[in-house]
Formats: sequence, C-alpha cells, structure tokens
Amino acid sequence: MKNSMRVSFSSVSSNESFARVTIASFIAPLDPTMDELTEVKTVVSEAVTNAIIHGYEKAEDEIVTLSCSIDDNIVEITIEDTGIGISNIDEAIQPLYTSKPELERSGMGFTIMENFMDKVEIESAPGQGTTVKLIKEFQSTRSLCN
Amino acid sequence: MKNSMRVSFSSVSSNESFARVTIASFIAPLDPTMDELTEVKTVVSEAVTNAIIHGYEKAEDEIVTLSCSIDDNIVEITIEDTGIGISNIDEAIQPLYTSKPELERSGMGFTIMENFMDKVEIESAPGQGTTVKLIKEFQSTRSLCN
Amino acid sequence: IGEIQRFIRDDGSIKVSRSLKEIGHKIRRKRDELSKKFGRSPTVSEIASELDITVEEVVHAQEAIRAPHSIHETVYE
Ligand SMILES: Nc1ncnc2c1ncn2[C@@H]1O[C@H](COP(=O)(O)OP(=O)(O)O)[C@@H](O)[C@H]1O
Ligand SMILES: Nc1ncnc2c1ncn2[C@@H]1O[C@H](COP(=O)(O)OP(=O)(O)O)[C@@H](O)[C@H]1O
Ligand SMILES: [Mg+2]
Ligand SMILES: [Mg+2]
Repeated sequence: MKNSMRVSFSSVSSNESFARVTIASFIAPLDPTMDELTEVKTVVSEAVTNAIIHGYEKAEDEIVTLSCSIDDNIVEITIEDTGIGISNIDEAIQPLYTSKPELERSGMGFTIMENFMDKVEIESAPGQGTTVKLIKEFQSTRSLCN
Repeated sequence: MKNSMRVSFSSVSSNESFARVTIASFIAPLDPTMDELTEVKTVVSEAVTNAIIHGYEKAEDEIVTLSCSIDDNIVEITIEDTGIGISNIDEAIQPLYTSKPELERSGMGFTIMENFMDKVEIESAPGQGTTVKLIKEFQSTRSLCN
Repeated sequence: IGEIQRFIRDDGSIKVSRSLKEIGHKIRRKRDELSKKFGRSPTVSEIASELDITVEEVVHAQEAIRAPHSIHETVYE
C-alpha cells in the first residue's frame, strides 16, 4: 500500500484536535491497534502544539503543515512550521527541558516522540522554522495472527 | 471564528473516507448536528469520488485537493483536480446525467451537492481540471437556544 | 497521557477497526434516541457528552460504521 497526504492549516490551538483526527483517519487503513493509534495521535499532537506555541509563539495567522506517507507498513510523518526555529537542538530534546516553564510545559514533547516512534529527525534553523520527521514501522502481518 | 485548511492526497479510492473524516473533523468546532455533518461528508464524498473516477479516470498517482475555510458560521469548501475537466457543465449538472453509465453511476452527484449546500460553483476546463466550490451557512446561535 | 491511560483500561490492544465500529454503533443508537427526545438531530457535542467520549472520537468512529458503496443509504436513511 502506497499513499500520501499533506495538509496545511492555521496555527490555532483548536487545530491540534483536527491534526489528531486527520492523522488517525489517514493511517486507519493499516488497521493498527488502539494503542498504536493513540501513540501516533499523541506524537502528532505534541509536534503540532510545539509548532503553535514555540514556533509561532501563539500567533494565529501562521501555517502548520502535516504530511504523511505510507509505504507498505512504514509510516513517515512530518510536521513543519516556518517559525522561530530551535538554536540548540541537543538541548531542546533533553527530557524535561523547556524554554517556556512559565506555561507549565512538561518539557517531555520530544521524549514522548522518541519513545513512541522508531525514528525522530529534527531539522531547524533560527528564524527559518522547524521540521520534525517521525518514522514508524507497523506490523504488517498482524492480521494473520488474530 | 476564522480558520482554514488545505489538504492534498493521492487519488486512491480509500482516500474518499479520509476526506470525509477530515472535513468532519475540521467543521466539528462549529458543533453541527449529526445530520448536517452527514450532509457535508456526503457532498465532499461525491466531489472527491468525481475527481477520482471522472477527473483522473481512476489513475491512482494523481492529486486531489480539498480545502475548507470557516469564517464565523460560513463554511466554504473546494475540491480540486487537474484531470480531464468537464466540457459541458450545464449537461453535467442535470439530475441523472452521467458520462459513465457502465460504472452504475447514479448521475446524482451534483444534484446531491446542490440539495445539501447553499451554493455550488463549478469551474472546469477540458484538459485542465475541475474545481467545485461548495458554500453553506451554519446556524451560529444553536447553542444559545438549548 | 490521560487519554492513553483510558485506552489502556479499555484494552488498547484491540484493533482500531473493531473498536471504532463498536463506538460507531453506540453513536448511531444515541443519535436515534436523542433525535426522538429533542425532535431534531443532536449536535456532535451532545452525542459526545452523552456517551462520555471526545468529539474527535465521534467524528472518527461515525465513519467506521458506514457501509462502503451505500452513499444513497447514508443520504436517505
Ligand atoms: N516547533 C518548534 N519551534 C521552536 N522551538 C521548538 C519547537 N519545538 C520544540 N521547541 C523547543 O524545544 C523545547 C522542548 O520541546 P518539548 O520537548 O516539546 O517540551 P515543551 O513543549 O514542554 O517545552 C521547547 O521548550 C522549545 O524551546
Ligand atoms: N471532477 C470531474 N472531472 C471530470 N468530469 C466530471 C467531474 N465531476 C463530474 N464530472 C462529470 O459530470 C457528470 C455528472 O456527475 P455526477 O452528478 O456526480 O454523476 P456521476 O458521478 O454519477 O456520473 C459525470 O458523469 C462526469 O461526466
Ligand atoms: Mg512540547
Ligand atoms: Mg458523481
């Protein structure tokens, strides 16, 4: 199975939910377990929230882009913003690190992504924006074992 | 409330369901009734199916684009393809008209769109593709009347 | 994380296709029940709060019980 989609949407926080349903519905044909689906929704949520609150510092007239491609059982997801970017990626991905402690952020967004996905790649340049690429392989033969 | 999104996806028939969920999720913050939600999903379904089976004649490596913008309670949806286009729009929108009777098409797609939406606009040029714009006003005061 | 714990309680290893169908059937029953009660179609949030699920779940699960190739049933049901 080969399929891909790319969706751009306004940087308003109600679109976090939109992004979760969109990714869930796109990967549903792979028939993952509810746990797997929840994990993918959670990582997309974390990355989209980061784009809105860190990348755009809550400006609501910017654009967040979510893409997903499915190639057999490999799912590749990217979340892009053209916001402020990350100057020190090594620091940003440390568990509990947050640049916005005043917002009661947990600093666990990237840690959650690394936990739930097979691979997390971050590309970012200050003033240019951030692209987070998330890759996960789903079991393709599971339905045979049911 | 002002919000917009634009999603492009492969012209495979499983994405008809993806488009239905995507549009439903995007307009959900307007808190539509279940009937209204079904209607909007149905018109998007009809237009996306048209793009895939008529516009691209079932070629699976093409792109369909669905956009939606919400401005207060006015929802504007467009479905675009860059496929074969429609040479005679007046004929195409006639109830029961179908150019593909062999596929057991009902010829009711445009009629359904006109029934469920306030406004339907079709732009098309042979060899260039088709854009269907659908507009509907939702009740904004529903939550006040409960 | 609350969402995750809830799914674990609900047996998260269940397949999405099955789980969504079950929720979808509950949505359909609740929709019919509330339509009678209100004399109008219930809103998405009314269904969600009655079933104690999220609007996200309503939107996604509603699709799962749609029989393919039955556009006209959907329309005229
Ligand atoms: N899209 C982004 N744009 C700019 N900075 C980001 C972005 N995503 C993450 N960051 C930076 O990385 C830090 C860590 O992110 P994360 O692990 O999600 O924790 P939190 O969001 O709770 O701060 C953020 O505090 C922020 O400084
Ligand atoms: N996106 C499109 N590209 C090309 N032709 C189209 C497109 N959408 C509709 N048409 C034409 O309009 C006709 C009527 O469409 P519709 O009312 O949906 O009926 P049906 O899909 O059952 O044929 C189609 O048979 C086709 O000839
Ligand atoms: Mg975060
Ligand atoms: Mg049609």
